[in-house]
Amino acid sequence: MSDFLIMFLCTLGAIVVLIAAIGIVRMPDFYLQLSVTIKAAVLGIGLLLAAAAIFFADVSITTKVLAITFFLVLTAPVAGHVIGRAAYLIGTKLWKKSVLDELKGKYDEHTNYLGSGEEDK
Amino acid sequence: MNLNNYLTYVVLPILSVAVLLVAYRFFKGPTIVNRVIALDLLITIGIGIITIYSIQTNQSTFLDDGMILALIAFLGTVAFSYYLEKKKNNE
Amino acid sequence: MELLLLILVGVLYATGIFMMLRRSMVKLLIGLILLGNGANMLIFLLGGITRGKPPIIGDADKVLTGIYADPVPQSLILTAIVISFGLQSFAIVLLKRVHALIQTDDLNDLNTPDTSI
Amino acid sequence: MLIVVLSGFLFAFLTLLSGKLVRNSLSWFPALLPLALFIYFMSYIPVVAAGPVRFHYPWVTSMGVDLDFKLDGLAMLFSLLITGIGTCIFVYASYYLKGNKYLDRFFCYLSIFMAAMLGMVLADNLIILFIFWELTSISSYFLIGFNNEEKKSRRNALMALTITGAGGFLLMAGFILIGSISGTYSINSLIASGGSLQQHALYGWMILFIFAGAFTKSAQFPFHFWLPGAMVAPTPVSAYLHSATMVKAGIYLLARFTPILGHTTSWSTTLIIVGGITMLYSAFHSLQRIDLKEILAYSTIAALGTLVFLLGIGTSNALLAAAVFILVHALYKAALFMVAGILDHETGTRNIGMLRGLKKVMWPVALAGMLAAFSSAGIPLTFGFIGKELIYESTFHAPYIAVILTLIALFTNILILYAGFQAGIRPFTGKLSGVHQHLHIPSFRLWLPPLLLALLGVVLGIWPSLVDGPLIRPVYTALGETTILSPLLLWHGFNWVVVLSIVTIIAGCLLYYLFVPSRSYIPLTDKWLHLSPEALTVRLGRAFIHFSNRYTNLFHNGFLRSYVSVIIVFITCLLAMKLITGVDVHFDIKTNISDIRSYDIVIFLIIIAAIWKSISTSSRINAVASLSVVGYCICLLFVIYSAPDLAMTQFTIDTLTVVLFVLVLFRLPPFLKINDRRVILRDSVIATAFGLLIAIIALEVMNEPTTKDISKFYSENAYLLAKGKNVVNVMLVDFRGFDTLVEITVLTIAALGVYSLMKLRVSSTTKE
Amino acid sequence: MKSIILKTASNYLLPLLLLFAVFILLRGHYKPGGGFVGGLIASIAFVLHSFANGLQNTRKLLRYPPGAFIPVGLAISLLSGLAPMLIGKPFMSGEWLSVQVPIIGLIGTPLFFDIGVFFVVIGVTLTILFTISESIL
Amino acid sequence: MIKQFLLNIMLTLTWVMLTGEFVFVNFVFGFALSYGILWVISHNTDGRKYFTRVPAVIGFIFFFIYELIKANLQVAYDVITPKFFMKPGIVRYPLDAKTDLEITFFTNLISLTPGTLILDVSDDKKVVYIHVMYLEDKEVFIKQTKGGLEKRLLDILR
Amino acid sequence: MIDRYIILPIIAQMFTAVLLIFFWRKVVVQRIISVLGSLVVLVLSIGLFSKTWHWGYLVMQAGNWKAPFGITFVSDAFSSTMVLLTGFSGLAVSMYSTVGISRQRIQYGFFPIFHFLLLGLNGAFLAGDIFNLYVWFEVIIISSFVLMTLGGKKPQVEGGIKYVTLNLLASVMFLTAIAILYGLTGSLNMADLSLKMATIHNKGLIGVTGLLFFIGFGIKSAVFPLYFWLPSSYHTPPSAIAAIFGGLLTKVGIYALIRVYTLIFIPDTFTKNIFLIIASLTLLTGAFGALTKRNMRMMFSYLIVCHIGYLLGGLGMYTTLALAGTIFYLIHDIIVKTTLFLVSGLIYKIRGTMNMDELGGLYEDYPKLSLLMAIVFFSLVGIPPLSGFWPKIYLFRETFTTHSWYLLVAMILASLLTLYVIAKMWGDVFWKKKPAIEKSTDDFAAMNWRSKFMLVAPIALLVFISLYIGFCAERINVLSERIANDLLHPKPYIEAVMGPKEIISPQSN
Ligand code: NA
Ligand code: NA
Repeated sequence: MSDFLIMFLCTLGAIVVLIAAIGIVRMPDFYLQLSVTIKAAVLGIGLLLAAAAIFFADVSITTKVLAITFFLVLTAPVAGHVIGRAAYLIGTKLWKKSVLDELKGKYDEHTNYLGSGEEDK
Repeated sequence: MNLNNYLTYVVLPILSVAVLLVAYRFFKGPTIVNRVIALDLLITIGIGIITIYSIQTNQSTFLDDGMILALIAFLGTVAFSYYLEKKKNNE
Repeated sequence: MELLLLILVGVLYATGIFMMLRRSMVKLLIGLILLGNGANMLIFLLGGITRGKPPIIGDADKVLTGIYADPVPQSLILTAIVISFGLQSFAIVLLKRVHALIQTDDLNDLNTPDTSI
Repeated sequence: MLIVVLSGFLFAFLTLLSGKLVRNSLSWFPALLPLALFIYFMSYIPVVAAGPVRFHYPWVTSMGVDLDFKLDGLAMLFSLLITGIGTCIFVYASYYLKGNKYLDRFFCYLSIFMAAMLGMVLADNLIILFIFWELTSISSYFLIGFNNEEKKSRRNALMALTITGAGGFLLMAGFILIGSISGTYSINSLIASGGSLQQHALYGWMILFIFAGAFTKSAQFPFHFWLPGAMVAPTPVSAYLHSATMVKAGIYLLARFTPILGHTTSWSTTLIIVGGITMLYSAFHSLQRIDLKEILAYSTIAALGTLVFLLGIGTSNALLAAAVFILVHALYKAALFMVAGILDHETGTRNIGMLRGLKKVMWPVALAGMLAAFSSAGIPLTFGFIGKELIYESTFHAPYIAVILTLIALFTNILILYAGFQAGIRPFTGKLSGVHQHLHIPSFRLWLPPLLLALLGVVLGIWPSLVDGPLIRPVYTALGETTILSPLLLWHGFNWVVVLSIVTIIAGCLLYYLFVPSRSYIPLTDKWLHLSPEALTVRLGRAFIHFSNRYTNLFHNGFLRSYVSVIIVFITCLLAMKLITGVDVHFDIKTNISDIRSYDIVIFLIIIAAIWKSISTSSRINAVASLSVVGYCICLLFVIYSAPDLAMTQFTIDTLTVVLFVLVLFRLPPFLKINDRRVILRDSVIATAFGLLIAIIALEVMNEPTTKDISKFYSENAYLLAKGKNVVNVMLVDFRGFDTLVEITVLTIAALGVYSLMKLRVSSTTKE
Repeated sequence: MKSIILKTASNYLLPLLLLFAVFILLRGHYKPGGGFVGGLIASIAFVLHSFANGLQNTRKLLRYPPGAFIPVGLAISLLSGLAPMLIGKPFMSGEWLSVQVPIIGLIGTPLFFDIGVFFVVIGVTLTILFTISESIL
Repeated sequence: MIKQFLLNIMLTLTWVMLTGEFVFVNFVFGFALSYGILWVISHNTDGRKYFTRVPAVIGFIFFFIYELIKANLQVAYDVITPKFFMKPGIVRYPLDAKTDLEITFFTNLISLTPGTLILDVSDDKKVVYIHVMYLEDKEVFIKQTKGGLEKRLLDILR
Repeated sequence: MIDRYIILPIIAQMFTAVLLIFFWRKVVVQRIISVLGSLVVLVLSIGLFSKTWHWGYLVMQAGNWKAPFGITFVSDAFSSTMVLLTGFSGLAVSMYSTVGISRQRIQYGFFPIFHFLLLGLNGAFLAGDIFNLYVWFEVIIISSFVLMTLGGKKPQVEGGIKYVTLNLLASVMFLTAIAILYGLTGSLNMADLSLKMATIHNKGLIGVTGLLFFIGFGIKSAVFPLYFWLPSSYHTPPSAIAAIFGGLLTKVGIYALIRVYTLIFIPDTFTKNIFLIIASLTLLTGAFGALTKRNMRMMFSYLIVCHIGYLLGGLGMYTTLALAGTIFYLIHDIIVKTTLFLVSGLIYKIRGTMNMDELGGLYEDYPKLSLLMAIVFFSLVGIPPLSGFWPKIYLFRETFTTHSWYLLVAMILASLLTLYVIAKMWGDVFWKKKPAIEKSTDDFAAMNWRSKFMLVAPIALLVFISLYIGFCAERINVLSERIANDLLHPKPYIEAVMGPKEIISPQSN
């Protein structure tokens, strides 16, 4: 029984990861690629780890698995934020079919100060 | 099909394909930021591979490596972002 | 797998040397790093590779039994990795210092002490 | 005896310590040393006449180098010359260089030289002989360069040192060759093995090495030119080293080796040819000189040539003649040099065109000069006459080409006579020049020494038996001769030899009266100057330096990548040669190998692609990113192949390296865009060859079965003995903990280095 | 890098990573880990902190210059190697107390040796990285 | 004092979980260890109330997992189908969250949800800029997020 | 003979270095600690030497793990001699550095790193484990990197890049060689390796591995054509640093080469010929280079290269006497090269330049110093009976017995050119009148007597040793011959390390 559960979780996780991988290849601009990868990967890896937790069925392993997931959940969005911000700062273009860019012109050219757009009010 | 074979012939190949796709993005770029996220994703998938591998070999020890990867892969991305911002400020 | 590793070792050595033959200091460093990796992989390969059996004695056991990976090359590589980290850091900083002094990455601009008489 | 030999060194040290005293009031004091030694050696004359005296002091016994000394006839003759003439020179110099601020150093060098010379002639061990031989060269260097602030002094001292040094090293090779073949460095023992040495296949090399030493030291053509150059030294030095003693070291050496290696065709022929050429060449050159010392220098070379020539003839007669001529020449040439020195000292010139009639103002000097000149000319009643007779005797009775040899001797003797007269007679005869009217007789310390030597030349000429039995015959014996020859006599009766002597004197006198030395002759030979051995040597030296420059800069050209490629090409060739010649290369894997899984291939492909990217990208940051891909993939390999500790470490370190790079990189300029296809092709070939080679070697090593006792021990005892379960970690902190201790030391140093490299800015005024 | 998100995250990651580092250090004798990796992770924690909060703040946090860890660590390692010599064993002999402590297991000179390594690695890594960061600011 | 104590306990628990040995000695050791670490870093700990509302948290977790799966499916569908349905854009989103911790929590959760990604927070901490994959209407998006994720989050944090 | 004494010089050196870090920035304290530490290490080294002389072989198994399982330290006549010489050179340079190295450099870690370098040297000499040797080599190179670039002046870093690159290449080759050796034998203990060599089937691989070691050590010892880093860099750091580099750094490469080629790999004809050819080319290359340089220290650098040729040549001839000559030369060279660079530093202090065209007049201004320096130069040239002369007797001699004619030619030419360049330099630097180029101030004359003493005393000490080597050559020769004999008959060494039984079962512990 647990073998099937493990297989299922593994397969699911692997597919999520695969979708993320397809996403990073297919998505037309950087921001979309970033969007796709972070969460898919976290979810996918989380599933794989869950499989491992079930497989080993051991408290210390389970805590370890939880810890890894926790770290991923904590760090992945932050990583996405810093690289996304850096990308925007160095002028990485949005996809041509993008509908809106409210960040445009908000960064100070020299200090990278980011305004909230409420300074005028 | 037992678990071991399933992992070997189904799950790991899927992950391998994923890795290859991400690697394709890494090498294609086109810009450094694309590469950085591809790198980040590579490492993340690496954690997945290690996880499966630890199940396959029944060695929970390898999960420790996964833990380290999860913890500090982040630093690489931060460092690259730091570089990009600094470089932009310097130009 | 040994064959692939063998090719990898050869490629690492070859590309390491190739990069050392470039004019840029950064490339030189990259070359040194590749070479270092090559040497580590060589130790790893020649020490004999074993899949999925780390040299860690199980919770219930007192000795390693059956097939297990040779711990010696691992310990050697570990030492070598850490040492190269120290050396590489120094080399990177040296590169930085050279650049600060001479404003160049071009090794061709660094031959005054050699050619003076 | 050891004290006798070393006394000069101790004395040299003493003179340095008491520098001020020696410079001022006690300048005569150093002369006591040679005098005392002279008396000491005199006391040994009766003993030595009976047979050689040997002394033994252990030194570097394990090398076969002991301080062995042998006082035989040859050594005695030279010792007496060294100390006797030394006494004269010391006295002479004490006045000649009066007031010189470096007088103490001068005596220091001179004492060292004397000691070295003594040691050399007394040595009974080849290596000891060589040690003293080199010391004479070195002290000579310091004495030639005594006026060190003059460029010419320095240049000529260097020239002399280089020529004699070159000979010295070859001589050393020769000595060692002889020593290694005969199994001993003892000269005394060598005499017994002389025959076997002469039969040895390397005999030619032995005498070649010996000749190289002898010819350079004794200024034989074509190595003679350093000797005229050495005349820049103060005259006492010229008189002592460069006429009477040091230049005879080569003669001494040849004489010493005559009983060991001599009497063969190659020995004799070489000596006769070299000696003969030297005689003619230098005698002819002495005609063209107007500088007193230069004339004397060339006549010295001629005399040295004569000695070599005589040793080459090698008959009993010739050896006796050589023994006598060594003494004759030393006496008159030292005197002549000292006379020339006095003239220089008093008048300020050595140009013989400007020195006339000086006997009116300095008659004792004139007397010394004339007597010495007579001796050199071989005028009857002088010792020189006896010497000359013996020379003709030996050429005349030479076993082959006697006529030619005699003619050479005749021609040389005529010119030696001419040179002696130019130096010893011309300045004193004729009308005294106005500028020299005010001159007076100089201090006796200047004129007494040459006068004594010149007088001795006459005394011995009249009573040759004074030296014949006690001194000359032991030399003759030491040269290995046993034939009993008639004693030295002033008059042997009228024969062809006497005719030759008369011809020599008449022709020489005619030459002296008819041929007025002048600068105008110099252009005659100037045409050939560029072909002279000196000019050729200088040009060779220049060419050599030019070549050295080209060579040095060819390899050490400042381009790091050229260094790297030379090294890699070298490694590749070396290993390839060894592989091809010595290794059974099989291109298959014989041992068990693990299978390949899908992820293996994927990781492998990605690593290869990342490596390719890191070398081909034109962006530094891309290269760094690719490099980290390589690193992370290697981590995965480490995990897959059971090295979790390694994977952890590699991963953290890779990340830190990225951080480091990133911190450093962003201010660097972009990569240079250099795409010289040929360069890239060449480098690729070099790199590929190297990589391939390493891979092949690795492949062969993999095929080699190994026992793993050591890792087995670790695995079995990590827990039981070292109380750890992670064997790698147990190795790191316990089994091989010392490595780790050293390794953290490396890290520490790296950190300190990074810190100081980034922070330390040495102020520009700081020297070191 | 000025980013509130990064800053906040890193402030919480710092103790977590340090804890993790010590964990990795202490269990090294039984499972993968040890002084090196432990030290490296600890330094990564501080490096991350310095990226987010600026170098000065990290320095303030550390109180002592990172270089100070080096001689301390070296001394610990050296002394733990020397200690067995006091009881007549050769340099670097492993000497263990018989008390068993959880996680750490036995306490012995190799453990202290590894702790020395841990400190040296922290000191070295931080010295290198901080020195470089300072020079480029 | 209290918040530090709590943090300390939390770290101790983490330690025990990490090590997987629920023994008294280990608790003591973990406590001492985290005490040491907190002592080292005590300069920068922001003062903060530490209330946990267990039911809110559980509810929030389920809400979040639901959002996660929903959005993931949406994105996955878009990724694997040949045609793109995306309408991406960067939205300026005014924040209710005030403290750094609130902002960080919020942004992380936003980013974890597929289809949205935080690019940056303005320096005056008043707005965040969010990259949105399916941006039909800006105002609708802001309203949905405010009422959903941000409100629930602030409920449990405040 | 198992003896823990071996470790003491290493520990003392390390202790000194760590203590010095604790006193970071305290210049005066650092000076005192350094000199005292060097003194202590010297005393311990003398003790080690005399113990080793008495017992023959001292062995220490670190961590009490029996060879080949732990890390072994071995002191035989060779290594203890090297440690002793390091002790002398170390003390001299340490004393000299108290005055000769600027305050700023001391504040930024000169002394600790200097002692780490000495530590590395001592460790390398005593290591009985090939990987441990590698690690010690890394200590040596990293500390030499730091010392080389300490101060970061332009020529220093320019030379440093080459120094670092090529030395790193050398370490990679060394590591490669170790990898292959481990792959072949599964062992790292040098004595054990010596035994394991017999079990290798593909004998050619032994030669290949040996050559890899040769390349690694050859780069370090600066033999042709692997020498480039040396003339690129040795003239750039302060003289005290150059002194320890010149005296010991290239020599440790030669030491290791001799060690592996007598203990592990016995050179075949091919290898010997390679050594001989390379030795000859090294002699000539160094001599030619020295001929072209007008900067004193650059000239000295090339002379280092040149004289390495004698050492390699002696190894290439591979007879007892040739090795004895090599060892004798090594002993001489360490002392003299150290002194040489200290002397150059003193001259630099006096005149402020190393360019021979701008130097001059030392003979007149400093007659006593000139005498002292003259002894150094004479020893270097090998003027008999000073130290450099004696080993040449054996080296020349063995060219005859082994028919290595081209080596003889090279040795003679190199000797002659050394004589020439040194005499020329003597003329230019000492005899020539001081050129009227102003700007240079005489730092030396301005010093107080204590500073002068600290500069001159170490030179005098080393000169004294050099004179001792020359005049008491018998002792040195007996030592050299014993070392050569030990090296060519490694069985006692192996037995001392492995215990008398040659085959050790892993369970025996
Ligand atoms: Na190790
Ligand atoms: Na999202």
